[in-house]
Amino acid sequence: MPEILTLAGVSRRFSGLQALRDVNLKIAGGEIVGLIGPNGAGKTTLVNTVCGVTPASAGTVTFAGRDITRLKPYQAARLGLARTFQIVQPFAEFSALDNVATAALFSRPGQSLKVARENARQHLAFVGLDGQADQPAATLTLAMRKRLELAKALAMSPKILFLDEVNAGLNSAEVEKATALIRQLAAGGLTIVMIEHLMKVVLNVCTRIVVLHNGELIADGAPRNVVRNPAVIDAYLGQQYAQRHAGHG
Amino acid sequence: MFRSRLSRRAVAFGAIALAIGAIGGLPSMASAEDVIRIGAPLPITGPLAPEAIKQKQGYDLWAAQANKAGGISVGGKKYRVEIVYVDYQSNTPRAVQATEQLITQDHVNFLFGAFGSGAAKAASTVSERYKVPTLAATASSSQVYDQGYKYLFGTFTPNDTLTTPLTKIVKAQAPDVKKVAILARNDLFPLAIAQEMEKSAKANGIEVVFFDKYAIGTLDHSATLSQIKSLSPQWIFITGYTNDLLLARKQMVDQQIKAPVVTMIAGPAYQEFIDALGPSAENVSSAAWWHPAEQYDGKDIFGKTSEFVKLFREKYNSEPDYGQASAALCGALFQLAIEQAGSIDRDKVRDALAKMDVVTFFGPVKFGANGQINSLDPPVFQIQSGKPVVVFPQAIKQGDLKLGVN
Amino acid sequence: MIRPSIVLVALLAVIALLPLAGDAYALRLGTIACMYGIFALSWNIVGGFLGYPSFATAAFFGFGAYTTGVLMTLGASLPLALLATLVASLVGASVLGAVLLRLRGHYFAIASLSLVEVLREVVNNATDLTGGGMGLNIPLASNASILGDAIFYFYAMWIALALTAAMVVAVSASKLGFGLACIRQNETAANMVGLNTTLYKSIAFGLSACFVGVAGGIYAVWVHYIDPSDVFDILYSVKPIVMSLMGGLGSPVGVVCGALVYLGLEEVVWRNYIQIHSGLLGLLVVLLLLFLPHGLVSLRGRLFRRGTGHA
Amino acid sequence: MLAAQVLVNAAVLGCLYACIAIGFSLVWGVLNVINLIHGSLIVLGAYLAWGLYQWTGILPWYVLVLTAPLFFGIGYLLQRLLLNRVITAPVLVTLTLTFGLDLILNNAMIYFFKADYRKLTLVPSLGSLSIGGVVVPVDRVIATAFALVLTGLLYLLLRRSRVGRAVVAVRLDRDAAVLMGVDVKSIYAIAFGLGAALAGCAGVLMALIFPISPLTSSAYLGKAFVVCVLGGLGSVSGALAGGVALALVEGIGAVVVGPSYATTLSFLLLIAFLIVRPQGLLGRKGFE
Repeated sequence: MPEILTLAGVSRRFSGLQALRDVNLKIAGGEIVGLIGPNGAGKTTLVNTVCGVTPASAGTVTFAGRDITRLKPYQAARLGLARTFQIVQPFAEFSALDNVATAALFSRPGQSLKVARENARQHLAFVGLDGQADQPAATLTLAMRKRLELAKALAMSPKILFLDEVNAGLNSAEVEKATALIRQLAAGGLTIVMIEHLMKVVLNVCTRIVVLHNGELIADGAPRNVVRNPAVIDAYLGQQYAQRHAGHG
Repeated sequence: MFRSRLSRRAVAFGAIALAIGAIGGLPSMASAEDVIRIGAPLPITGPLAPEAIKQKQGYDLWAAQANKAGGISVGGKKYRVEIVYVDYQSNTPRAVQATEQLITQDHVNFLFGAFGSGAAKAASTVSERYKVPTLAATASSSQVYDQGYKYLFGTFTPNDTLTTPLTKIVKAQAPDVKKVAILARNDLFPLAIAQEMEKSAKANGIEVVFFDKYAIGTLDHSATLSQIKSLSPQWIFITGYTNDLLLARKQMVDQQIKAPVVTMIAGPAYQEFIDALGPSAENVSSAAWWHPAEQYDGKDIFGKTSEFVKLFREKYNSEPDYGQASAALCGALFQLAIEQAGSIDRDKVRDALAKMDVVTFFGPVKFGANGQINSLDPPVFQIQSGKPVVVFPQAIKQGDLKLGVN
Repeated sequence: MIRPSIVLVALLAVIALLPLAGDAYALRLGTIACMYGIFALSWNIVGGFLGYPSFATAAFFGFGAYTTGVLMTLGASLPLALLATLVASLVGASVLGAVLLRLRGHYFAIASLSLVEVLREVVNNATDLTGGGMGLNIPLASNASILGDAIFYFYAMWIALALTAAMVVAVSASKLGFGLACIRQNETAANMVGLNTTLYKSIAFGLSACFVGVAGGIYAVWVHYIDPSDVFDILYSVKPIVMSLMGGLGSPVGVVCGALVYLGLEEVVWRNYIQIHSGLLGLLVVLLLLFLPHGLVSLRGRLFRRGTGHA
Repeated sequence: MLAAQVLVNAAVLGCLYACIAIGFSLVWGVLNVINLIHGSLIVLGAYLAWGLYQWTGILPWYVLVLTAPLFFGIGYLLQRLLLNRVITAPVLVTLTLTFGLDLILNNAMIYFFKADYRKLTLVPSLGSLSIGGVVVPVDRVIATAFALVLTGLLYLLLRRSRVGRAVVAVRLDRDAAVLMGVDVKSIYAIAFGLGAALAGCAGVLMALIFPISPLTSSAYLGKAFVVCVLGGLGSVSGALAGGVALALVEGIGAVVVGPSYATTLSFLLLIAFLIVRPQGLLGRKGFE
């Protein structure tokens, strides 16, 4: 399969802090990549760097054969890079429908508000929010807002979708539901990169796992191989395991 | 619960707004009969507020005096005087609006001009259109009068009548003065005076080694003054409003800047300048359109200059300056013109003003064809022993120009 | 969106009838009312739709007054000068907006406030062109009678108001207005859905400037004389905010009503309390913010909720 | 020589500017409120010093002892009774509210004290020090010294006292401070009170130097704005750095391009700083 996204030697530093260090990564169309690593490893920074929020200090990002390193977020969005946020970012006063309509409206030129709203309705239905279409986003539950976020990203008809902890804060039934949606999207051939802490979900959904630690890429490969990698266990899984125990104690 | 509290607040707010409206909306009670109303647009708030207070004192003094004498007699009938004040907030366009309001809403008979040249000029467009005779107490710029207006008169001679005698007397009594430094507030009157000073200095062979403007609201002159100091001029000439000049003078002392001649316009004419600076005001020279030391025997309601000064002191407990005097003069001139015309008809009073040729406590008053007074010799004076002392013209001279300002 | 714009049109039509009833002074007030309306509506684009606390109105106003004034002293005709002012304000503010609107909250407020100071001082120092502190005299545009003149300037300002209102209604119903609302609610998210926020903000700033500039131009010609501290008066920046807060942020009809009510109060207070009118104005502002933070529109909403429903 | 004099002038003036700005900076930093009444509070402090000197001959620096608690009380009450009601509202609302309060206070001062300019002139005058041809006025040196002492005291208060550390905590992270059991409302009121007290004290010191009138309040406020942005918000050292930077720009600007451009330059610098370096010269999080 052809590569859709390539990161070559990407680094990003914030005054004194090296958030990403020489990251090389190639993602092929249709892959479902799980991006894991401990807190502060640089996962969200990686997504931000690709999407143009915090442009790379060094290195290049190529998307569908085009250098997008210096693009602004809205330009990246229009090329088909969509994302959800770890902390949901709805337009609080807008109805759920209009929230999704914004994505349909602004991600491609020449769209009218009317068409965008119709378009939005389908995506709301897909994530199961058609019942809440006219409700202001501020009044939705967290799980609903997470799904709203997803619908918004989908309304941009993305070529690649970044999901930043869509499951954080959800109960297990809600996680099931979200996972089902992601599987459905993957089945449709969409390329997905997901930041995820729930290993169960990662192992269930992803075709490949990439591990970041201190801004460096320390492992990359098939899920079964990566979870057995000692460096990964040392840096992330072991730690997580230990934390879980500390939590019980 | 929440909503009811909100609407209670709303009602309270509405009630307050209504109350303000209701109290405010009451029409003014004075009847038009037997009263001559003169409108006075003044910058009672905003940066020019201190100047407005002075002008108001002058107007009020005259009105009180005129009413004490039973009013102005017009063909045997006595009319009380009422001055209608409007605040134009030191904003020129607002002065234009205020003037129109005074004419059309308050139905004043005559007008006093707005403060200073800029506002007076702008407002005169309105008064001219409604053909309301207007006396401007504090407009000196000749551009104000060169508009060809028939109803506008002013009691200040042009700006160069202040700087020319100054230069002359400095040249006569301090021939060593070769270099002058001029610092002006970037504002209509202070800048105009500074430009006249520059011209006058050049015409008299005095080198202008420094000419610059400072912005309105400047809080510190130390850098500029240091620069002036390094040029060692013998004459330092600074223009501005009282606050600017207080600050500049204090900083001159702080920086130990000395010169044979230091002139400031218009600060030293004001009592508060002398009060505030104390000894550092000593030997600072200035020029103004009028001075309390003058001695005229006027035919106006105030009579002798000393009489005016006494009345002013009684009422306000301070020395009058040229601004207050000019304002009072404007009232007195209206009174003379109305009595001469024997009518409160605007055109007749206007003609009486145009023909006016009279000696007042302020000096001889005669207006040129453009409406600006042309009969005055503005005095040059200097602060000596904490008092302003006239050093020019010869006729009312009280002392000689002293050199050396420390 | 339909009903409020009908109310707005009706309101404008009523204002337009003023010359039937009033004398020259009433027309002067009417002209100021139109001017305040332009301020409030224009401010509302950045302050209401976009949600940025702009204090730049005085900068636009002074810029417009001086652009028109200088062009007219150079011999341009009034319509040409106003058109040039419109374009210059639109372009100038758009460019500035792209830079200034990168700032948020207090920082933007202060930058826009400083814009007024900077422009005032620039005009003050460009003595050759603007007359500096000596002010600028603008040639008379007409030599009509008192009433004729008053009617002329009233309608000039009214037309500018009508155009502003049309522009604001068009913006609020358009993709641009939708985008501005997105930015107000969540700028990060707006960016991520493909909205060019810099462009939108810059256009909004330009649009909020252009008619204020024109109003400044008409005003300059109307009063014949302008000086920097008069037209770059920071109160011009604050007044539209108070009007909008009075009328209700974001609602075009509300802010126009706010402007009218404000002018009424200002006139009454100014006329009757010579010594303390600015203090009363302050009191009004304080009471308004503490007791009626959502403006007069919220009053109507509460009083008539049962009758009319809510748009 | 001229250069040395201009630099010395700027250093002294810079400390005065810092003194003007520090309370404003504190309030902005802790409450996230731009306190437009700050300028008028300074003027009120100046009137207090002037009045007491006129009537009783008490020297201004003794007046500080009275000013600080008095103005702290005024500020505390203003915050508790008025500002607190809108503290969570958008920037616009708090800004406009303090604007309204400023209109009231300023108008009240014009009404009661008249707009006439007053000057507190010490008799005998303090004179100037001359060191190698560079002249420094003694009253400015005294005011500068007090300004430094005041800022030093504030620094100690914030660093050492319980209340001070709570103020810093609220400034750093409001939510965390709440979790730690800090009573944010009362900290806000204390911070606003401190800001007002600093304004009053600055006014007392400025009375020695500048003419006194309600009309000067906007000039003080303008300086405070620029100083805060240049130096960085809410830090004592930042205010000093900003004050000196501003005074240098004004002083050098006045000599090089002319005094009428000095203000323009400072505001251009302000805008440039806002855009390029909004954290200011010494900007850091946390008020210390």
